[in-house]
Formats: sequence, C-alpha cells, structure tokens
Amino acid sequence: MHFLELLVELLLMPILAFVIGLAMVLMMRRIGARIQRRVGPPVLQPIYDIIKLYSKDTQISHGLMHEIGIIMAVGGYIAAETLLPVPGLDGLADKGGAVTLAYMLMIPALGMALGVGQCANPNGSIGISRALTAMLAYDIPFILVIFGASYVYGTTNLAEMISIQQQQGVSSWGIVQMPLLALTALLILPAIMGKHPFEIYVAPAEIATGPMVEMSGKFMGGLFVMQCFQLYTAGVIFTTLFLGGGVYWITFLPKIFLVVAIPMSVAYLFPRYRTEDVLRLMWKWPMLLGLIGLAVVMK
Amino acid sequence: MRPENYEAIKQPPSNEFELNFGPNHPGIEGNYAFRVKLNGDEVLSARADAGYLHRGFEKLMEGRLWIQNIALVPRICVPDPVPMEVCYSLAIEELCGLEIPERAQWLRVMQLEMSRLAAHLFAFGGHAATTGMYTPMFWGVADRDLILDRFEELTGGRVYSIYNIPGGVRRDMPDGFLDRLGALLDYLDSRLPDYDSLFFRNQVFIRRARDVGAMTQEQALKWGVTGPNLRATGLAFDVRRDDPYLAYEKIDFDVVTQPGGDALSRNLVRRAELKQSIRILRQVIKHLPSVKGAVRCPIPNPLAWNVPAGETYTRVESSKGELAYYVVSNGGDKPYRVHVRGPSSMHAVQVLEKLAVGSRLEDIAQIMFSLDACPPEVDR
Amino acid sequence: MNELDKIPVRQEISVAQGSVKRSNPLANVFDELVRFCQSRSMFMLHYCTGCGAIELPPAMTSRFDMERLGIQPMVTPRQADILLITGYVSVKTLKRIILTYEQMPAPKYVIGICSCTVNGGMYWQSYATAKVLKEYLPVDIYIAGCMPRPEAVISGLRDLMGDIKSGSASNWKRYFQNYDHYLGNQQKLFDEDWQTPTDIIAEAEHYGLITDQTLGEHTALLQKHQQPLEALEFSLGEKREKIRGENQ
Amino acid sequence: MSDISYKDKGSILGPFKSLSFFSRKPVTEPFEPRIAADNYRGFHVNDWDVCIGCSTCQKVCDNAAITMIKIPGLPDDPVMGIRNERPAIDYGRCCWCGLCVDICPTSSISLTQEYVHTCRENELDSYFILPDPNGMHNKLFPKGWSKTGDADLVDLERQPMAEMEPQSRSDNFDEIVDGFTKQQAIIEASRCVQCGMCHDSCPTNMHAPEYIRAIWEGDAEEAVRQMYRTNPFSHVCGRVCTHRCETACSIGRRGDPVAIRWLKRYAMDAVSDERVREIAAEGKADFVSGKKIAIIGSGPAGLTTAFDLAKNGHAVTVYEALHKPGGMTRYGIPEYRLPYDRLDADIDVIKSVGVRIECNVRIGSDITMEQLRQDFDAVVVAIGLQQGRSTRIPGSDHEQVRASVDLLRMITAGESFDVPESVVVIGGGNVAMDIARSLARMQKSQYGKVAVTVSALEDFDHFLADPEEVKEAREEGVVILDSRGPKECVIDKNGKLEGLTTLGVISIFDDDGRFAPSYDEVDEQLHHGGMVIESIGQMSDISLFGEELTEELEWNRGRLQADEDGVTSVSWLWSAGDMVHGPDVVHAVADGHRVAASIETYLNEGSSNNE
Amino acid sequence: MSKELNLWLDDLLKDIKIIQFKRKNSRRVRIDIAPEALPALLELLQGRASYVHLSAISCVDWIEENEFELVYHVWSYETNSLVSAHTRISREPGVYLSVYDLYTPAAFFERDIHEMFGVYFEGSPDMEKFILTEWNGPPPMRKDFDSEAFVNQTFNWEEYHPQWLKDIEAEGGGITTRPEDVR
Repeated sequence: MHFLELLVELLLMPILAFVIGLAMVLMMRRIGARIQRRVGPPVLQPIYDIIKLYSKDTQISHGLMHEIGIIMAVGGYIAAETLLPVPGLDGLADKGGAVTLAYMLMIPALGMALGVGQCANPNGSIGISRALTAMLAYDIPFILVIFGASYVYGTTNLAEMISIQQQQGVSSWGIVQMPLLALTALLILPAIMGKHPFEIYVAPAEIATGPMVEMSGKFMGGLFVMQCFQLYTAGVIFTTLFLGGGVYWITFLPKIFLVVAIPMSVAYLFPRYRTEDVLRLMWKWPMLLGLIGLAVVMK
Repeated sequence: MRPENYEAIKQPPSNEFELNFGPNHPGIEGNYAFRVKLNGDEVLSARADAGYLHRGFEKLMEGRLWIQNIALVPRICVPDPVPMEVCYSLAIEELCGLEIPERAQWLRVMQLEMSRLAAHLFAFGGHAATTGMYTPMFWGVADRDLILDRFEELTGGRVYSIYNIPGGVRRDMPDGFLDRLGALLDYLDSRLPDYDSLFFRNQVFIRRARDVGAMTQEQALKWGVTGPNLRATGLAFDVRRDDPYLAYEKIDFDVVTQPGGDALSRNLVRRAELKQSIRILRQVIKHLPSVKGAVRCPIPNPLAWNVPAGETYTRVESSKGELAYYVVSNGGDKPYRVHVRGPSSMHAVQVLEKLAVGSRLEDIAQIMFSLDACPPEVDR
Repeated sequence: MNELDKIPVRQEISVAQGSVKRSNPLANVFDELVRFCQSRSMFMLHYCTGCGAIELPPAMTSRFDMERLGIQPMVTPRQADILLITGYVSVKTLKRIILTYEQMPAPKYVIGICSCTVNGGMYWQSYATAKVLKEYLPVDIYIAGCMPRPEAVISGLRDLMGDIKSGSASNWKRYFQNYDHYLGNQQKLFDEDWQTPTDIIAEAEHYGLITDQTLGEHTALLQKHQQPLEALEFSLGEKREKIRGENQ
Repeated sequence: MSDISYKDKGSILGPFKSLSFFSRKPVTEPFEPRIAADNYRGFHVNDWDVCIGCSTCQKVCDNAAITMIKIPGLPDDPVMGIRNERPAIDYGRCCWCGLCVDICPTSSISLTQEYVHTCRENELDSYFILPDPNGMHNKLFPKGWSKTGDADLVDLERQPMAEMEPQSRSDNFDEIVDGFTKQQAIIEASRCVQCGMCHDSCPTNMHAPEYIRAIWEGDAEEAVRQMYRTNPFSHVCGRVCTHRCETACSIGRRGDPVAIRWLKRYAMDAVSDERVREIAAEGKADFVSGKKIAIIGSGPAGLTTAFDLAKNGHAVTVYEALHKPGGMTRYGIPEYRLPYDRLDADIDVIKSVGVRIECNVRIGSDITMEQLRQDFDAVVVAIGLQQGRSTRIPGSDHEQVRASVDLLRMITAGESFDVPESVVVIGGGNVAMDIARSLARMQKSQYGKVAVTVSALEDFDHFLADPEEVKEAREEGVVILDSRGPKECVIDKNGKLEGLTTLGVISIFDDDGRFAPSYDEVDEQLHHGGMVIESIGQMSDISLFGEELTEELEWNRGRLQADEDGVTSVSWLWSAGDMVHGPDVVHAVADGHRVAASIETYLNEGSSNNE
Repeated sequence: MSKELNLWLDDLLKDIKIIQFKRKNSRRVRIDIAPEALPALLELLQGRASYVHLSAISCVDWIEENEFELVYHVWSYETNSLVSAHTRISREPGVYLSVYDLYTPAAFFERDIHEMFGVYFEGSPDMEKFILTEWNGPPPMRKDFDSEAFVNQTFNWEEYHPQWLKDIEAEGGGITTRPEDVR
C-alpha cells in the first residue's frame, strides 16, 4: 500500500509539475507580450508546441549520446520534481533533501553538454560551454543559499523546512529570517531559469540559440518540456526555502507563480550580459550578499 | 545552421576554429554572411561573404527606360528606400537640367526624413535585439509601422513608395496629411522617454555597447566611413548640410556628433538624429502649406525620354551614410551606366571586417547592427 | 556539363497525398489532434532571403503579432516548420535555401512570398536570380504582392494553417517522391557536382516516400559526385553505405 | 529632453519604468486585413468600356508583366481607335509601381485597395489575371491608386503650331501653317506612346509609330524612309491629309492627339528633295520587266499605282488631261493649304523612279481606250471626281451658279474670271471651305473686303468640314451659317443673280437614315450674292470610256463598280481612287497600292502562264 | 581657408597640360587625365589638397571605343567639394594600378570592378571573388554580356493557362502580344 502510494506520488508529481510548468511558460510569454505591447499566444500554445514538436519526424540523428543527453536533461528534472514537496505530495522529499536536489539540478546541464557535444555544431559547443560557465557562476551563490537555509531551519529536509515555516507563521518564513539570502536567491533566479539578462548560452543573435542549434523535433520537444520543469522547479524551491512552501494548493500556486513572474518581468527589460560579466556579477553581488546573509544567520 | 559548420570537426583539436556567421543567422542583418576565425570567444579574423542579395541592379538598370528604373531603385536598400529614389531622380534632373518645383522639394525632404525616422527606429530595434533585448525591437518596429501608415497614405505603398519621379513627386499629398503627420510626431516624441529609460539609458545595455567596435576618427576617415557612423567618431559632417540638396539649406537642424566611435556612440547619434528628423519634419509641416504650386515639372513622355548625354555624381545622406549615384547617359532612352555607391558597401565589408578583429563573438552582430549595415546595398 | 545537358529533367508527377484516413477511429482522432497542433504551432525559419523580409518584422512584432497564431521565428532549420521565401532568390541564396530546406524535419512547408518567387518578379532579366521557385522546391502557399503587407502574409499563413489542419498541405512529400525532378532542376542551375549534406534518398526511405520518380539519372549523377560528409559518420555511416550498396 | 551624453552610465532601475506597460493596452491590430489607404496600390482593375486596348501599359511596364489578350465580342474598330484587346497582368512579375496607371491614355486602368491574394502551388494560374471592372476576386473594393492630374504621365497638350495671323494671310495664297521646328517636332513626337492605333486606322496603314519614333530620335531620314514604305504623297499628306490617325490616336482620348500630320510634314521638309528621291528609290527593282502599264489620271491614286509598279520594274505611262500632273491635289486644293512646289516635289519623286507622265492628253479624245488596251498590259483608270454635283434647285442653271471644283481648277490654272463682290456657297464640307476661303482671299485683294456666306445643311455639332477649317475661315471673314437648306437661287428681272434663299433645317435624315432633309418653311432667309457656288459633292466625267466600254462595265449609282483591289468587270482594266471610293487623298493612295499589288499579281500570273 | 584651397587647386590643375580641368560648380570638379598620371594626381589631391575621402570608383564600359573609363570620386571634408577624376584604359587587357595604398576603400571598389568588369588592379590587396562566387560566366557588367538573353536561355518561365484564358481561346481570342514582343 505504502509503496503503491509512493509510486502514484512519483508519477503524479512530475505530471503536476509539467502542467504547472506549462502554465508558467504561458505566463512568461504573456508577460513578454504585454510589455512588448502585443497580445501574445493563445492559452494552450505551450501544449500545441510540445505536441507538434513530438510529431515531427526526421531521419537525421546526431548519435546515441545526443539522444541520451536529452533524456538525461529531462530525466534529471523529473527526478528533481520528485524531491520537491508540494501540498499533499511529498514524494522522495524526506529521503532526498536540499543537497541532493542541488546536485540533481546539475544533471540536466551536464546531460545537455553530453548531447550537444555530439552534434558537432560549433555554435552548440560554444553554447554549452557558456551554459556550464553560467552554471558555475550561479551555483556558488545557490549553494550558499541552500547552506544558509539548511542552517536556519536546522535540516536539509525540504518537507521539514516547510512544516517549520508553516507551524510558526509568516514571521518564521525564510524571507523574514534571512532576507539577504532571499535576495541572493532572487538575484540568481533568472540565471537558474536561463532568462535574461543571463541567457548568454542561448543568445540567438550570437550563437544561434547555442545548445539548441541542432535540436529538432522530439529533442526540441524535450527541451520545451524541460523548460516547464525548470520554471516550476525554480518557483517551488524558492517558495519552499523562503515563502513557507505550501500546505494548500490555493496558497501555494499564487506563491510559485509570483516567484517566477518576477524574473520573467525583468527578463524583458534587459539585454544579456557577457559571459565574463555574468561571472563577475554572480561572484560579486549575490555571493557577497549570500556571504553576509550567511554570516548574519550564523552569527 | 549551414552545414558548412560541419567543417569544424575536420580541424585539428585546438581552441581556434572557424565559424560561419550567416546567411541564415539572426545576428545578421538581412541575407549576408561572415566567416570568422575564433580563438575561444575572441575573433581572430573575419571575412565578409556577400552576394546573397545580388540581383545585378546596375545591369538591370541599363536595360530599362529611365523612368522604369524608379520602381527598381528603392529595392537597393530595403529598410530605407526613399533616399534611393530621390538620389536617382536628382541625378536625372541634373542631367536633363530640370528645375523641380519647390513644393516637390519640400515633399521630398518630408519623405526623406520620414524614411530616416523609420530606418533609425528599425536600426535601434535591431541593435537592441543583438544584445538580447527584444522589447525595444518590438516597440521600434511597431512605431515604425505607424510611419509606414503615413507613407501608405501619402504614396500608396507601405515600404516601396515609388513616389519620387524625375521632375518631382508623383502626386500631391492627401488632405489633412500634415495634421496626421504632426500627430504622429507628437506620439513619437511622447515615446522617446520610454525608449530612453528602457534602452538608451539602460545600464546593462550601455555596458554591453561601450567600447564595442570602436574606431578613431582617423581610422574612420581612412576606411571611408560615412553618415552616423562617422559622426559617432566626432566629425560633424552631413551631406545634407555640407553638400546641400533639395530644400535642406532652408532648414534648421543640428549635425549631432558623439566622441566615442563605438557602438554606443553610434546608437546615441542615431537617437539624436531621430530627434533632429522630428525637428525637420515639424519645420516641413509648418512651411509646406505656404508653398503652393505643382508637385512635378513637365517631363517628356516616359516612353520617349532621351536624357541628354552626360554624367553626374549625386549624393544624398541616407540613414546609413553617404549614398551616391554615378549616372552616365549617352543620350539614349536608357541609362548607359548607373553606379550605386551604397554607404553600407564600406560599412558592411571593410569596416566590419576590421572592427570585428579582436572583438568578441557575441559582439559581431552588435557591431554589424550598430554600423546599420544594409547588405542589399553591398550586393546591389 | 555536357553530360548534364543530355539528361532531360523529368517531369514532375503529382503523387503526394494528403493524410490518409486510418481504419482505427481513435487513431484518426489522434491524427487530427496532431494536425491541429501542427497548424497552431508553426515555427518559421528566421531567414531573410529577399526584400519581402522587411514586412516580416512588422508581422512578427507588436502591430500584427503572429504569435497569436502560434507562429514564432526560429533560428535554425532544425526547429523550423515553415520556410518563408521572401522574394527573389539569387542563385547563391537558392543553394542555401535548398540546404536549409533539406535540413528541416518533416512535415515542412514552404511559403513563396512576393512576385519574384513565381515568375522572376521585377528581376526577371537578372542573371543572378532564380526565377521559378517551384522548380527547385515544392511550395505550399504563395502570397501575392511586391511585397505583401503583413496582413496579407498573415492571411497566407492562416490559409496554410487551414491546409495543415485539413491534412491537405503535403507538398513536402513531393520533394521526396519527385526528388529526381527537383534535383535535375537544381543541377541544371548549379552544375552537376551539386550536392547537399542531407541524404534525401535515405530520408525518403525513412518516410516511406520512395517512388519510381525519386531515383533517376540525376540522382545517379549526384551519387557519382557525392563524398560522404565526415561529420555525419557517427550516425549514418553504416546506413548510408548500405543504401548505396543497394542502389548500385 | 536633451541628448544623452556619451559619458552617461545609465540606470539599472530605469528600465523598470517599462513595467507600466502591463497597464497599457496592446497596439496589436485585429486579424482581418485593414482597409488600405485611399491611394493604395493594390490589385488592378480595368474599365473595359473605357479601355481601348492600346497596350501602352504593356510598353511602360518595367517588369514585362503585361500581356495583351484578344477578346472576341468586344468592339474592334480601327477607325475609332479601339482594339478588342485587353491587358492581362502577371502577378509573378508585377511590382505594383502604378506606372501603367499613370501612363494609361484613357485612364481605364487603376489599382484598388485590395491586396490579399494567396494560392496553392497548383493554383498558380490565379497569378495571371485579366483585370476587369469587378476586381481580382469579384469583391467590391474601392479604387486605390488611380489617375489624377498630378500623376498623369501622358502629355495631353500638343505643341502649338505657328501659323500666319488672319490679317496677314487673308489676301494671299501663302501657306498658312509654318510647320514644326526641330525642337517642337521632337517634343511632339515624344508625346507618342507607340500604340499603333494610327497605323491601324490609316487607310494606307502608314507606319506612323515608326516614323514618329524616328523623328523623336532626331533621324528625319529614317522617318522619310518609313513614310515611303506606304505613301509616295508624303508632302501632300503631311499637309492636307484627313488624318484619321489623329482621330484614332489614343492620346486624343483625353487630350490633343499627337500631331501626326504635322510631324510627317516636318520630316518631309527636314530632308532635302534629292535625299528624299534617293530614299524613295531604295528597293527599286534593278531589272526591267518589259511590262507596260497605262494609267489614266495623275492624281494620288494613279501616281501611287504608277510609283509602285515603276519600282517593280514595269514601264508605266501616266496620262493627264490637264497641263500639270497632280489631279485634285493640284486643282482641288488651294495653294494656301498645299503649296504647289511641295506637290511638285512629291511628283518629282514619283517621276524619279521611272514613271512617265504625259500631260495634256485626254483619253477618249486624244487616245481611245481601245488603243490603250492594245498597247499596254494593263490599264488603270484613276480619273477621280472632277465634276461638281448640282443642287438642282430653281435657278441653279444660271450662269453665275458655279460648281466649286470648276472654280478651284480655274484658280489653280490661273484662268481668270470675274470675282464677284459677294458670294454664297452651298455646302459645309472641306471643299466648300476651300472655295469660300479662296474667294475670300481674291475678294480681299481685289476689293479690300470679304463677303462670302457659306450655308450648310448640317449644324455645327455635326459639321462636315474640319473645325480648324471653319475656325480659320471665320477668321478670314467668311460667314458660315449652319442648318440652312438651299431653296432657290433668286434671279432678278434683269436675269442677274440676286442671291440664295435658304430655309432652316429641321432634320437631314428620315427615320430610316436616308438623306431626306425637311425644312422649316417659315424660317426663310435671302443671302445676297453675285455668285452662288454649289459645293455639295463631285462626280466623275465618264465620257472617256466610250459607249461600248461603258456598256461592258458595271456601274453602281453612278460610280464604277470595282472590287477591293480595283478590278473591274473588264479583265485588263483597273480603277482606283476617288472615282471608286469617294474623295480623300489618303484613301486614294491606299487604293493605288492595292491596285498596284493586284496588277502585279495579275502580271506575274500572266507571265507564269505564258511560260 | 576652404575657398583658398579650392582656388589654389584650380590654379594648379589648370596649368598642368595633360589634365583637362572643368569646374562644374562650386562643389564639383571634373578632371580628365591620362591613366599613367592618375595615381600622382590622387596623391596630390589626398596629400596636399585634403581630398581624403574616396567616395567611389566607378567603371564605365565604353565598348565602342574599346575602353574602360574609371572615375575616382574623391571628397574633401575641408573644402566640401568633390573631384571626379576620369581616366580611360584599354579594354584589353584591362589592367590598371590599384590606389589602395592611398585610399583604403579602394579595395572594395576595385574588387567589385574586377568582378563586374574584369578589370585587374595590380597591387590591390584582394582580387578574390566576392559577390559573384557562384558565377561562372563573363563579367556581367560588361556591355557585351546580354543579361536578358542569358536569362531566357538559362531559366524557364512560369506557364500560365488559367480558366479564363481557355474560355477566351475557345471563343477565338487569346494572347496577341506577349511582353517580350514589345521589348
């Protein structure tokens, strides 16, 4: 019975994440459209895109590693979703914890690197090297944030963090207890989501969307799915660490949508930084903030 | 991507590799290509590859009647077609000794400045997009479209107005046109603060654009840089002021310069020119109603129009720089030779090749767009 | 060259069929869903081939916002569904267009915009431009104008959407079914050693679209000149050899 | 708002202002195509009722997008300058520049505000359209770019022709019209759109577009060469042709037609007579055929026939009853319209190709027809209409009631007669004007004043004479009365002619369209005049045939019956010119060519039969 | 200053015998010069008379005279005037000197002229194909190359036969004049 329940949860969590992720993609595109003074795509556009991409057919293949890379990327996220507790579904959150999650989130980028390296397109190679550099840039502040939060809550178990925040009310939310770390997290959120101004690795005008350059059909569909998970994951992690997570969907959903809406809005207002600027920026302000924040919480 | 990219794998493992930049590449303005040699992110050398838009204009023009070519010339530069028409018409008028009516002169100035506005709005958008910022592009193109609406009303065509004809313009403007143009200018004026805060004064953008593709004034003069790009190196030169044509002598406007010679300076020069164009158009709106009379001087039947033998070199200031037509007539009903000197033939080839060296891969597109290079002018 | 002149370009025969109705009603519903999604999500290749491209930015951006129809620009042919030929194609560009087209995954659609794609347009006397686009590529929709306004472009795209939804937009299959015809025209223009990195014959086999018009003297000529591309060896090396062996 | 300094570092928070666009409405337009601007250059429409199929649009089209399509069932009338052709446009070529609209001589073609057309690959035929008034998709769209005064590329005004002032010309027979200067001729020639309507409407199909183009290119000799392809009477036609070409001219649809006649005159005057002779002789046969042809009458028809046949190497003899050759062109047209030296120049050209002209030989009396039949391989009768018709009103047999042709002949020949102090002319045609103006000149020089009254049946709206003739006649003091029918020549008791009474005309034709004038009997006027001249038409003097031949020939209402090629019912006899087709120089020339061609065929057949 | 320079230049150039000097207006000067003297003239103009901007090099194919005319348009930012230096070289073999060492932009124009007219410029840094990389025919801008004939020989045209045309043909009408007939 327990095992069956877990299985259902494990199945349900990625599906839920996917659906919410679709809505987030839509929201992102609608936000962009609004700032750009236009109407934007119809409501079901994200799902149309994914179904269409999966229906594409080509005989061209870039080899087994390329395919595995994508599977790794999507799989990494699917696994990550099961580690993220959401209202009613804890999944593997008890067993994983924040550190496992942080590692899990590196898998997609590595998987992409594996796959893209195979397709021999220099744009892809440049893109993926940039992506890994960017990951390097934001991962250190990210680890600082995770570390700080774990220290504050006294646990790496995400489910426990939620319950701590839920029990003690808003005053115990991470955002109140460690505002500097929350700010750090907010600053690196666009980078985690791969959004402006930190989307150097996509950069259509420079390297023709970098890693995606040779992705077609199903692979591209995989990336679209991955994007849904990516947005969802970013939203949920931030909410879990700083906004008290959620017990009920009705309060949880607004929180995660609000969280992703902030970097999305910013994304349409700025050009992208150069790679070295990203590194400098990430290792300067968020790291500084993170370290101060850490010092504050650990004092 | 072009499959030629596969050649990358043939190269020995090293940090140096070649990359085809275009023609199917969003960082390329129009249909144009570059072959860059990179060391990591740094460009070691760049080689322009043009001809994707080559139509043999100059040959085509030798095979058509003088007047038939007015439909052909605007196609030489798609984003900014009016200077092409005007320059070609001016050349024929000079060869024939036609004196065009004053009203036509003012109407031409009006179109030229409208076209400059449209082209500059387009150029900003493109420049912004190369840095990854799409919102100004969306705005710019939408605002440009409002100018195209006015063009449509005036000339019957959105992009290719084909409104100028040797001897003047093809018809007078519709009633109330100037009022609507004035309203459009007011709107554009009201939009400028939006652009400023979002784009021109955006710290991240300034950081991206500063010192990118920088050249000194000496270099610019040596390389044959003209137009806004030359003014961005601090030299106040404008064909409109210094080699005046049409009614520009009677119009009050500033030749704006910037000191940097880089992408940021070029961008700021264009922004200032946007304002100057609005200023010129305001003067046109004020002055035009007082200029009465025909909009075209009598011209011979186009089917039987022999332009007297001779040659002329006419220049106008397009939004991209110095545009010139060298027209030779042997007294026949068709041009004997037309040579188009598009400003971009310098900017997109030599200047870009030189500026790219030592720059970063991510800046190539930005340099190209900041030079406002227009490939069809190169290819013709 | 002389050898090429002797080979006539085979007349194209129309064999492309729209979507076939399957016997399983559920499969039909699924097909329809897929086609609906395909029609509502068209990614167009961001490639400005000619002057008509100047009307695409307005069509894509705020004023006419093609994203309302699910159309967005894509920078690489691998991700694109529709290829917009915006006006005249110089011979040099046509080569790139064909390369690009062949790299696009099926189903793919070509839209011919402006007069120039139909009968040479205003550059009909130009030595540098190809005149009749459909000789080299199967075209799905033509949009008239020089250049068509954004509204006309959008109308054309909506027509194409209707065709995709109903399953009648299947011209891409003709490229495989009549490859010899298209290749013949291409060779006539580009010389007999013209080749692209994409193995169309293998791809036609993959789609099950080999007809007796697919192979012919022109494809034989192609194979005579073809050199295997190193980069593709990873995946296609064996397969390609096999096909070639069978053909010989 | 000032300029942004280069040193400005910008602001990181500034861009956030743009978030205010969340509260602003999008600028996106609805899907439905917007209504285009009022002068938008969309798809074509063509008003078929106005279009004349002149194909000027085709010539101006820079993209070779226009094909002319013949459409059966539409009016096709070369004389009126209408062809049953309409332009079809290839939208695979068109660039919507609108030059076709701006140059259209009739302003039938225009562009609409319709601009959406899409099709599939197998429907590409829809790119080739035949614009009609309904538009491309039979949907009603307002007109977009259409013809306006500013945009018109057709020059509607003809070059002014310098001519003598009325006071200086009214007492002499000097030529009135100066002719174009070279500059004027080139400008006038440049108005031509080369539609070829003139060529189609010309009875002898002169290559007007070609010679106009040659004039425009400044090559008068080439123009003359083009003229001599079809007309050896170019000097004459350049001055007195009825210029049906100008009636048909497509520029004349909305403006002044191209002055084709004056251009012809210019070209002929610009080339020296010797050079004209050389040009005319080009293509002359370098052999002698041995055939002999006789031509009776040295008018345009006869001489054209002679010219053609002589160029083909035949021996041609022309017999002329009067002192000088030229026929009606000499004896019917006053000198102020056609100076005799120009006519002589034309005739010299014809002589120079080997035509022998024998004047003062009257066939029928000096030589009989039978003799001609025996001496020659073929005989052409081109005697024209040299006798005036009579009104046969009471008193018209008075000696002072004269026929206009007779008087004109006398004036030319220099035969003296008493110029009356006042004259009444019956008739409203060009001949009436000729005699009226000639007499006016003589009156002016003899008496210092003019008293000529012309009474015409027709009203001014349907006048037979050219409007310029009427205008000039009036300027010279001739009084022209329209809608007056002659009633009686009043003779006083001394037998002296007192004048002419006329009645107001109610209608000229009856319900069936037959000539049957009805008069208002109350509206009677008396016009005083010492002479009444009847100028209501001419007829032939057919006495030369002799009774036997007259019997043998077929006649139709007093005119010799001949088929299109002038072949009469007698195998060796052809007839040509006015006597067959009515009075007109250029028709006579056309007739001459046809007859010459017919004789040529006959002779060839004859010779091949002999072999 | 600028006026003086103009006057000085006028005086100077008028005195040189091998030059035909013609001032069209205050901003345009035409000079006809022998090909061997042109580089020296340009050197003078650039070095001494502030004509630093090479606006364009135009080439005209005078096929009847069997000559190419090269026109160097140079502009002075100081005097605001343009000198067009015309020179004529023989069409065969069509070789001339590059002015790249004087004017950098010459590289582009010379390359372009080489491609379009087949004139070879000795000393030009780059005579490679540029625009016409896929072109095997003769230099297309030469007057003896007939583009229209080439096109008609190389390409097919779309053959339309719409229903309305069939209807008209059934009634006895049809195409009378094709556009190519009137060209």
